[in-house]
Formats: sequence, C-alpha cells, structure tokens
Amino acid sequence: MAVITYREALNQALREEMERDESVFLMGEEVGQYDGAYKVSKGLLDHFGGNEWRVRDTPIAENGFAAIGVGAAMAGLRPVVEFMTFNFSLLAFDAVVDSAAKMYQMSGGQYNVPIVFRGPGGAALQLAAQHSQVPDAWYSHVPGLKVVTPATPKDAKGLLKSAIRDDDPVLVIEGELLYNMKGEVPDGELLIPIGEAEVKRQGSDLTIVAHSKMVHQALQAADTLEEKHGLDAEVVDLRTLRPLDIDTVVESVKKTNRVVVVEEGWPQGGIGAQVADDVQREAFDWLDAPVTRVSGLDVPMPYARNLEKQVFPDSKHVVRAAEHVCYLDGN
Amino acid sequence: MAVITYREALNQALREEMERDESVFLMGEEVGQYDGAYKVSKGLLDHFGGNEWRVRDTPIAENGFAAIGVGAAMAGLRPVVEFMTFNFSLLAFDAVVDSAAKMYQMSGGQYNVPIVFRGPGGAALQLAAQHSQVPDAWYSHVPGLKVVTPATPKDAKGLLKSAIRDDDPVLVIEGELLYNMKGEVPDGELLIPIGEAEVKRQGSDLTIVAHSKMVHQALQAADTLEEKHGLDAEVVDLRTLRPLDIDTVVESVKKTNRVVVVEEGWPQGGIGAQVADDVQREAFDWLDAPVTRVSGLDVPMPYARNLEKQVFPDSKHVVRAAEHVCYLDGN
Amino acid sequence: MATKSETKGETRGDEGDVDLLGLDEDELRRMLRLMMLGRRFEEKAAEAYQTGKIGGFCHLYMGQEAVAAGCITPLRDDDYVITAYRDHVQAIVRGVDPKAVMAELYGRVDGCSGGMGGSMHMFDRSLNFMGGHAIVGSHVPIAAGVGYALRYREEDAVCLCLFGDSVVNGGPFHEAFNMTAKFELPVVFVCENNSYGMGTDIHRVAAIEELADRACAYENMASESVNGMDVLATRRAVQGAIHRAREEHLPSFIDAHCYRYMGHSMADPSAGTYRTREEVERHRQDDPILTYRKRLIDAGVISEEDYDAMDREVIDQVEKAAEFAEQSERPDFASIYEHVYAGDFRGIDRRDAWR
Amino acid sequence: MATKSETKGETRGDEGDVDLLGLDEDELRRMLRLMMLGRRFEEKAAEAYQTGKIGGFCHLYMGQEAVAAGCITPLRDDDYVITAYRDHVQAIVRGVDPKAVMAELYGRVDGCSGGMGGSMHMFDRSLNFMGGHAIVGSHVPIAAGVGYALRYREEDAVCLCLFGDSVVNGGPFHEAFNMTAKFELPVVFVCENNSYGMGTDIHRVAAIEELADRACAYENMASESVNGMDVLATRRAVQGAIHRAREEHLPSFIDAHCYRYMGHSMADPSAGTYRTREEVERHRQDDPILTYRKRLIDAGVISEEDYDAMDREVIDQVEKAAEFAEQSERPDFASIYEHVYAGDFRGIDRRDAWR
Ligand SMILES: Cc1ncc(C[n+]2csc(CCOP(=O)(O)OP(=O)(O)O)c2C)c(N)n1
Ligand SMILES: Cc1ncc(C[n+]2csc(CCOP(=O)(O)OP(=O)(O)O)c2C)c(N)n1
Ligand SMILES: [Mg+2]
Ligand SMILES: [Mg+2]
Repeated sequence: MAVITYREALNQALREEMERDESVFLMGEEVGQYDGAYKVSKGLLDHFGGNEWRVRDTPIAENGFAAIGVGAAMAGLRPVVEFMTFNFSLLAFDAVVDSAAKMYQMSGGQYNVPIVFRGPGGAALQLAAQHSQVPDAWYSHVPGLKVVTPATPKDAKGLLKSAIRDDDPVLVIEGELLYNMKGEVPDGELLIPIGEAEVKRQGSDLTIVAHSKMVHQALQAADTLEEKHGLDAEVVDLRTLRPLDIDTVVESVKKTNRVVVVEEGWPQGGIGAQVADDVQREAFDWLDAPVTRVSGLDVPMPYARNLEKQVFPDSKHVVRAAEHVCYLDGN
Repeated sequence: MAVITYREALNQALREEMERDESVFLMGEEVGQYDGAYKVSKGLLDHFGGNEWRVRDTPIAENGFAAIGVGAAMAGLRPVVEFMTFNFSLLAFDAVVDSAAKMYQMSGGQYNVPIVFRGPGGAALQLAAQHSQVPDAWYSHVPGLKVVTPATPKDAKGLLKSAIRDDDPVLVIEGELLYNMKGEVPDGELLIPIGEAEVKRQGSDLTIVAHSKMVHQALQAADTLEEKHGLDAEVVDLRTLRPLDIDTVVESVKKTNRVVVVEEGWPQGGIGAQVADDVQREAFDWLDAPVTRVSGLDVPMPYARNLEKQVFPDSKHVVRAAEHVCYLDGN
Repeated sequence: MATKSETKGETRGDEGDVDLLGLDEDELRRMLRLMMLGRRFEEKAAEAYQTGKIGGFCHLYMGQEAVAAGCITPLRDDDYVITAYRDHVQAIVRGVDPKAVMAELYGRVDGCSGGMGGSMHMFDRSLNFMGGHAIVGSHVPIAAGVGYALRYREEDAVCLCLFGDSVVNGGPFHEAFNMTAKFELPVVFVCENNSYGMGTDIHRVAAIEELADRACAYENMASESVNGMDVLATRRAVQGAIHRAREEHLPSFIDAHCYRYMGHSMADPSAGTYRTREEVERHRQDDPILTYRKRLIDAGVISEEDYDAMDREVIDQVEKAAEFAEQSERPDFASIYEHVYAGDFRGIDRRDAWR
Repeated sequence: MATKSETKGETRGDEGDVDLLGLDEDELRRMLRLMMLGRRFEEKAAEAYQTGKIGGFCHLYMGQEAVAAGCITPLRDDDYVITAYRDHVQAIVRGVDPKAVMAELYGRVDGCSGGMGGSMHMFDRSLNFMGGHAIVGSHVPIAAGVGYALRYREEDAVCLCLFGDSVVNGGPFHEAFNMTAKFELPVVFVCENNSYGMGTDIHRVAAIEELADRACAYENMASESVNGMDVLATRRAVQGAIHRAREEHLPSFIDAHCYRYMGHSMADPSAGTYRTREEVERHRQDDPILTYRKRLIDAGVISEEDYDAMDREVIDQVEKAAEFAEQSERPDFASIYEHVYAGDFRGIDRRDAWR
C-alpha cells in the first residue's frame, strides 16, 4: 500500500479511469497545459498524447462548459468537469440543477447524465467571502444529484472512481486544504461505493458525525476527549451527502446515545440540520441529550486571519460541543 | 378593510413604495409594457407616466439584470428585481449569493445592498421539473440575505413593503398559486416586520409549522383534525425564513409538545430540517414525539397531473403526520 | 453558405430567388405533409387544452412550421436535434409519432417522455431528439456538448440546435457560441426568430438590428438571415450549414425570420397588448403552409386535390393521436421514483410515510 | 473616440502618434507618480506576502500600471470605479491612501475594507471606489447597474469598469454589454488585456482575434484597441469614452493591451509553464513607467533628478504604509457579525455556543 497525497490520489483516479474508458474526458479551466490550478490534473494532457479532446482547457464560462458536459454526457461520453473551485459553480447552478439533475426524469428515463462535477469546496486560507463558501447543503438538497465529499486520500481515489463510473451526475466536493494530506491508498483498482458512511473511529460514549475536512477535526477532538475525560468517541464520516447514509449514523447513536454533528458550512439548513432531523426522529428514544451541532458561523467569510479562524470550526469547538452533550460543561 | 387578491396586494405595495420613495424602481422581464407575466405589476408603467427608468423591461438575462440591480443599489437606488419565477433565479445565483449577500461584509460595511428580489417560487400546475422547484432552502442558507414567504394578501403587502424599505437584500418568494387568493388587507400603510412568525391559528394539542402555500394546507388540516379527532392544532406561519423566528415555534411546542413541519420543497436539507434541528435542541424535554415532517417528495417534479398531485404535499398528508405525532395512527 | 462578412445584414430566400433545391417530389411532398401535420396537430392540442385534457404551459408553433420543416428534414438519422419548450412540431418533423407527442401532452405513459416531461420536454432518444428545454437558452451550450461528443468520436454527424430570439441576449448563448467556434464543433444554430420573447419585441431589448450579426463576435461562426416563412429558403440555408458542420466541423448561425400566430402560450391572447391584430393578420397572409402549397402546385408537384387529400389524412392522423392519448394509461405512483436516478438509489423515500 | 466600424482591428496609441494630450505638467507628473507609487507599493506587498504578513491570494499588477493610471486619472470625483481582484493599484490611483490599502492586505481595522475584504476586495465609498470583485466577470453587470442609477438620477457622472481579458468569454460580460448598450448607460468598459487568464493565453479560448471586436455584436457600443503600456494613449482613448458616456450616455469598450510581469498570483511563477522567460523579458523592455519617464524627460517636464526624488518619496510612502499596517489593530471578534446586515439582524448566533 502506497502512501500518497490526496491530490495524487485524485490524479490516479482520473488517469486510471481515462485509461480504462475512452469515453471519459476532463474539462475545465487550466486543467490541461497548466496541469490544473491545484495540480490535480498534473501530467494528464501529456499522458494522453496532448490530445485536447481528452483534457480540455476551457475559457472562464462555468455555466457554458458545465452544460457542454451535460450535452456530451447525453451523447454518450463521461465528462469530468472541474470547477477550479466550487465557488465558481454558482455561475453554473442552472446547468447542474436544472439540466444535469433533471434530464433523466424529464425525458422519462431516456437520457441519463453520467457526469462528474469536481473541484475543491469550502474555505482555504484567507480567500475572503466570495472564495470561501461551502456548497454542500445547496447541492445535497437536489434530487437527481449525488454528492460525495472525501476526507482522505483513499476515499478521494475510491469515490472519484466510483463517481466516474456512476450513471448519474455526481458532485465530488474536495478539500483544497486536504490536497497535500498524505495517507495510505491501496494500489490498483479501488472503488468505494457512493452512499456509504464509514466509521472512522470506533467508540461507545458519543458519536461525532462529520464529513470532508471536518473529519480530521472530529478525530482530533476524539483524541482530546479521550485524554481529557476518558471519553470514547465514535467518529462517523458521512463520505456521501446524497444519498445520505443515515442508517450508519442512527446505528451509532443507538449505541452511544449522544451525538455532535460537525460541518464547515453555514448553520441554517446545513448538513447537520438534516442529520439532526433524521436522528431525532429515528433514534428519539435513544437520545440522552439533544443532537448538537458545530458549524461555520453564520457570516460571509471575513479576510482577516484572526477572524477567519473564529468562523471556521475546529477541534476545540467539537470538544466543547461534545462536553456539552455529555453534560460535562456544567450547562 | 378591503378584500383584495394577493396579486393586488403586491401591486399596491409596489405602487405605494414607488410613490413614497423616488429611488424605488422595478425591473424584470415583461414587468412594464406587458404588465408582468402574472400581472403583479399591472398598470405600474402607466401610473409612472410610462417612465421606463422606473419600470424597466429587461431582456432574458437573469444574472445580468440581477447584478444591475446590485450595482444600482450600491449607487443609491432601491431596486425591486422581479424574477418571472424563482426557477430562473438559478441563473442569477451568483449575483444574489456572491454579490448581493456578501457586498456589505466584503466592503467592511461600506456598501450595503438595499435590493428586493421577488417573484413566485414553487410549483404551479403541471409545469414539470424545470419550472416547479422551491428555492426556499437554497437562499435561506445564506447569511447576508433575508427571505420572506408571505402566505396571505395581508402578509404579501406588509412584507413586500418592509422588504423594499429594508437596507439589506431581501428575497420575497411569492406563490403563483396564491396570486388569486383573496383576503382582508388594511387600507393604507402596512408594514409587517421581517423576522416575525405569526400564529395563524391558536391551539393546544399540537403545533403545525408551515410557510407560504402550505399554511393553507396546514389550516385545512387543523380543521380536519378538529372534526375528526377533536384535536386543537396551533398553526405557526413562519412568514420569514431568514431570520427564522424559531422562538415563536419553540414557544408553541413547549405548549403543545408535538410538532409537524410542513413545506412544499424537497426533504433533504429543507426548511423543516432546520426547524426540527432547532426544536429538538431547544425544546428537547418538552417533546412527546419526534418532530415530524411533511414535504414534497424527493424527486424532480413530473408533468403528469396524477403524479404531480402525489409529489405535492397536501392537507391529507399533514393530517396523517399529525395523527402520527399524536400516536393516533397505530404506529 | 456564406460567412458573416459576405452576408451581413442581408436577408436571403425571398420568393423567386430559390428553386426547389433539386429535391425529389417525394421529399417536397413529405415536407409539406409534415408542416400540415404540425399545424393540425396543434389545432387539436389547443382544443384539448381548452377542455382541460392538457395541463401546464402549452406553447404553440403555428405560423413557424417552415422553420422546423426546413431545418430538420435535411438531417440524417444519426444527426441530433435539440430545441426549446415550443417543441411539438420539431418532434413531429423529426419523426416522433404524433400519438406519442399527444400522449405526452396528456401526461400518459405512452408519451414520448413517458408523461414525465409534458409540452415543454418532448424527448425521443431513438431519434436523437434531445428535448424540449424550458429554461431559456439553457440548451444552447448542451448542443455544443453534443457537438463535442461528435468531434470526440470523430463521427461526421451534426447537432441542430433551435432556439427563440430572446436567447441571443443571454449568457449561455454567448458562452456556447464562443466555445463552439473555438473548439470547432459541428453545430448548426438556428434562431426561430418570431420577433417576440413572450410580450417583448426583440428590438426593445436586444442592442442589435439583425440578430445574425451577433455572430460577428465569434470567428469560425458563419451567419445568415433567412426568410423562415419559406421552407425551401430555410432548408437551403440549413443544408449549407449542415455541410459546413459535417465536412469542416465548423458551426453556423442562421437567423430564421418567422412569426407565431398564437399567443406566447395558451394563457396569452394572440394580439392586443404587445402587437396589433392587424400585424398578426398581415403575417397570416404569409402563411408558410399556404405559400409552400402554392409553390408546389405551381411547380406541378401536387394538385389541389392532392393537398385536400393530404389534409384529410393528417386530420385523421391527429384525431387518432388524440384518441390514442385519451386511452393511454396514466403513469403509476411507482414511476415517480423510477427516473430520478439511472442507478440504484431512488431518492429519499423515508418521507413517503404520510402519502 | 471612433465607433467600431472605423477602428475595427486597428491599434491606436503607438508612440509618436500621441502628444502630451494638452495636460498640464502637474497632471503629467501626478500620473507618473501614481504609477511609481503603484509599483513600489506592490514590491513592498510582495515582500510582506513572502514573510507571511499578508495572506490569501495576492495578484500583482506590475507592468500594467499605465492602464489604471490612464483610465482613472481623467475621472471626476463624482465618477465611479469598479474593478476585479487585481485591484491594489486601481485603488491607489483612485486616491485611496496606500496605508489603507496596505492595512487591508494585512487584514487590519484600518484597511480600506476594515480587514474584511483583503487583497481582492478593496473598497472606498468616500471615493466611489466600488471594489474589488473576485468572481471573474461578476462586476461587469454591476457596473451597468451603477450606470443605470446615474441615468436614473440624471447625473452626468460615469462609471469606469476595469476587467481582465478572460472576462470576454463569459455570460455576464455579454448580458451586461447588451443591456448597457440598449439602455444607453454611461459606462466605460476597459479590458486590462494582459493576454493571459491565469495560465491560459486568451487566444487559446476566445474565438476572436481582437477583443475589441466583441463590441461589434452590440449597437451603441463604441470600441477601440489601445496600447495599454502607454499611459497617454490609454488616457486619450478613455477620455474620449468618458466624454461619450457623459455627454451622450453611451458606453464604450476599450481593449488595453498590456502585460503582467509577475505570475498570476503569488503562488504562480512569473514564467516557465505557459509563457517563456524571454517573453517576459521582452515586455519588461517596454516597462510603462520607464517609457513614460523617458517621455516626460524628453519633453522637459521632469529631470532625471526629479524622477529619483519622486522615487525616494514613493519608497518612503510605501515604507510608512507598511509600518502603519503593521501597527494597525486586528479586527475584534464582534466585528465578524457587524457587517453581515446593515439592519438589526446579526446572523444566527445561537451556534456560537462552542466558541
Ligand atoms: C431563463 C428563463 N427566463 C425566463 C423564462 C420565462 N419565459 C419562457 S418563454 C419566454 C420567452 C422566450 O422567447 P423566445 O426565446 O423568443 O422564444 P419563443 O417563445 O418566441 O418561441 C420567457 C421569458 C424562462 N423560461 N427561462
Ligand atoms: C467565475 C470564476 N472562474 C474562475 C475563477 C478563478 N480565476 C481567478 S483569476 C482567473 C483568471 C482571470 O484572468 P483575467 O480575467 O485575464 O484577469 P488577470 O488575472 O489577467 O488580471 C481565474 C480563472 C474566478 N475567480 N471566477
Ligand atoms: Mg421569440
Ligand atoms: Mg488577463
């Protein structure tokens, strides 16, 4: 098993799938000659003999090239459309939501749209309001789409490969701050099923639910809780936001009776709201405390570093929320 | 007190505000010469002397004219931008979310954006997938925006007038199927504060939370519950989705101990998810049953009338959900 | 087909200037029949709408039949067609059985989109008929994507993309034109320019006199204005564009001037607010079916009796389509979830509890 | 300023062809000083970025100073300026104190956006400097909206909108151009055409040779290409456009050919991948500051000593700006909520519980 970065894992997935299936191609801004703004597509254009049809640099026209992807998918290709970051996908909201997500239904099951939209979502470092938002809630609201948010190099590779083979539109929302993260990734074929959460840490005292970057804050918080209080936290990584594997969460909560849901995005209508909603209904009699949430603050991201740090949730906040659901904070 | 339609109430609000304040203007597709696709702006162009600056017909360019509204607001006007329906606002998602919502923060409090985006949201009758979606959850997720969803002619007038006077971007999401609804509207000045829910029916046995069209399904369900089971349901109309007046909901639930949340939109991450999340936390010890939700089905809207009826939630579904939280359904 | 500099501002295809394009008589008759079928079909659809058998929006194409017939008949079977929400006649001309189109309007399982799409979303994958799209302009870059796939696989098929005049003011049009031109994609763009976007005269909102001139902003994009009330003129222009797309992989933009006789949708009166009754009458004199009928009679391709017989035939066909639609089943509840995902996942069904 | 048909394809403003525009010596010197200040400011910013004092993205303008100086100096105080994320020098030229720009880069309360915006979002309402926008193309229709307000109130001010070359391929550009032209709004659009959008040569993705020709698709939109390395040529073109906007309420599009010496952002090397070191060197020979310096010396407006003195002055000013920024406070926690809403509501603070 090789230790590679999240970025390399994505790159491997792209390369392997493009080799396996001639109908897979990558398009987006800077993906070809420039090797990708974040170098995820490094070497791909060269690897495919400089064939621009396989690795296509586009102008800055998100709605247009997302819809080109939809058309190409309807005509039998399997496009992977990179948004340089998901912030720019707001310009393509119509192409993704109105065209990609609805085509199969609207055509009575004739035209499915096997497309992947991928790129980093969420804040990086001090990129300010327009470049630091989490699109997870918007897209996972939409039937017709699937949404995955890998937290580790292994999940990145396995989920992206599954996404490319999926016959429906799949959004792969990556983490820019995860690109350099290293982890073990099995060599060769690796397919992680879309729609399955994973227990990233076993525990019995409380459940921490997270996805994407926040999985790492959750794991760190779990360590702290163990050291500080001897609490044994279970960490569930949702991995896929749609279809949401609520069964795995509910099962965990039925064991631990307490749950904290963590996410980077805005609180109102966030992923945690849906998890809370499901858990309070499906595990009502098992809950020893209300479902508690940690999220980004309810503000557009400020630039100043000291403020950004406050807006962004971290493991300290998770620890405090966990203490709260365990009634260790005196509230 | 005059009895007028919801459409007339909106028209009155526009006319009165445009008369009161010279900096208020209306722009959108067909709003002028054609009197509005749904005749909400009927007679306004004439009333203002045919002055196209006050009532501006635009080309079909939602992102462009929404952003023109933002620029005009930054330069001191108070634009009311009509989306013929909110379905088309998906093309303007960037202008609304990235520009309108963030400008004040991004500029360090220098440029607020006093703009109203308005138009009907949700399904009408058999308009199929691309014309029948509920934008409520997407927009109410976003800090920097306010979102109101009037259910009655009175609320329509009072909330639209408040929205126009508000110094922040406000989305007024109307109901196409409500436009012909009649109701009493006080003559003259009427301002309904943004951010306040209203108890539309007093009751003690359970709480039904709804907004927009669904308020009427909720009221009808309340009548049925009274007839059928002698149950006395309280109906809370959220009226504003952001800022969400959760206090009024929680207060009601603390009285009734049971709650059903109803909405037209998709279930995952819907308005009901956030209400459920808040209620289970803030009224945990008062809940005699899990918060229960009724929503549209998790599908793009099909065209066939018989299917559309199934996707769209109605009072029967609300009654069944209410029976469920009152343990009257044998489950 | 000429490139922009040669044709700028000039409208081709006035009567007299085109012959019968060397088409054989069967083809000439087929075109007429399709136009007649489209017209009769929509008369029937309007009737069914009035009596509540068809719901939702219903945008009729009457008056514009020459555009669909002129553009779609010269295509090969392996070519693609994509269009906007005013799509009944394009579907029929492409070969979708009027029964399936009518059943779609009725929202029945035998509809060409299984009753899921309705008036605005006619699809038929077996004919490469890709819809029926209701968000103005949204399908224009989708057409470019089809073109992308064709070049990708080195096929010599082309994609025909029809859209209304109001599309030329929107971002998707511009982004699609730029990329189609730059990537050299085999797409034929045709503007069904009926002068109005709903109740708005295109010249009130478009900062350009001749829409064809929008192409001047994109190298590789040929453009031409054509009389869209004349099916042969339209066909000639489109044939040129198809050739250019097929042989040279280059796109074209044809602005077909036409007219819609009915209101924007069934809810909109045909005249009164944004256009006068006289204006509509004037254009009715120019009815593309009657004009073409006369041409074929003058050329001895058909007789008046042939025409009348064809008319009885298409009326009969349309009546049968309505009967078929009437008899077709409504989709059952399970089908709500059937086509949300091609894969396994069927949407969150947890919340069906109260149905 | 000429309209499109007259100037199509032709680039004006090569040396020799412009005089000193009849500007007085103070103004000529002011322009030079602003360009020098912009350059020195960014050298300092680059240094501060390297040492971690500035975070986020930082897009430098070095090499393009003639564009900002040529476009902004001819404006009146009541005119408006709006630009993209490469915005430090535009802010400075418009009159924002370099201290406030530097403090903004440092994320401090005395920044011109209170530390909330950073490099990409410089704002100064007192100078009608409207940002600093980070979504490519998004501010172009916003500029049209400012123009709308000006016509609405019958003011004779104008709005200057600067943007990068990659903007011309996006929908917002097209929608804004069409409406600005149709509504006759007093906007001057200037493309800061440095040939690259990040690592992409504009000609690899734009289906048009001369970007100015994009204007051909919009009546009422004058257009011109200009040498954006020449501050006087740029100013002359913009003065014409301002006049047209102010007097005739008509928009113009000026494509200013320029060059960026540094990488796209601090993370991007200046050369190596998408352009050669030689190419950059070649353009450095054409440094807009040195060219203009020579012009003023040749014309006897300044001496070499004047220039050196000015240089010491601006270096000193920039040093002070950095010291000022260093000393300025960081915004406090409460300010996170302060500017989310202008009204009362401060955002959902229920979830601050675990902070
Ligand atoms: C993006 C978008 N905005 C608005 C609408 C509402 N709408 C439906 S049809 C129409 C007019 C379209 O006119 P045109 O493109 O000329 O086509 P025509 O109806 O004349 O065939 C409008 C505004 C829409 N469907 N999509
Ligand atoms: C809509 C959008 N897509 C992508 C990006 C990422 N991005 C930032 S700058 C840039 C290149 C812009 O080039 P240009 O407009 O020429 O301006 P320049 O950087 O040369 O000044 C890109 C692609 C963005 N900010 N917005
Ligand atoms: Mg039209
Ligand atoms: Mg550039």
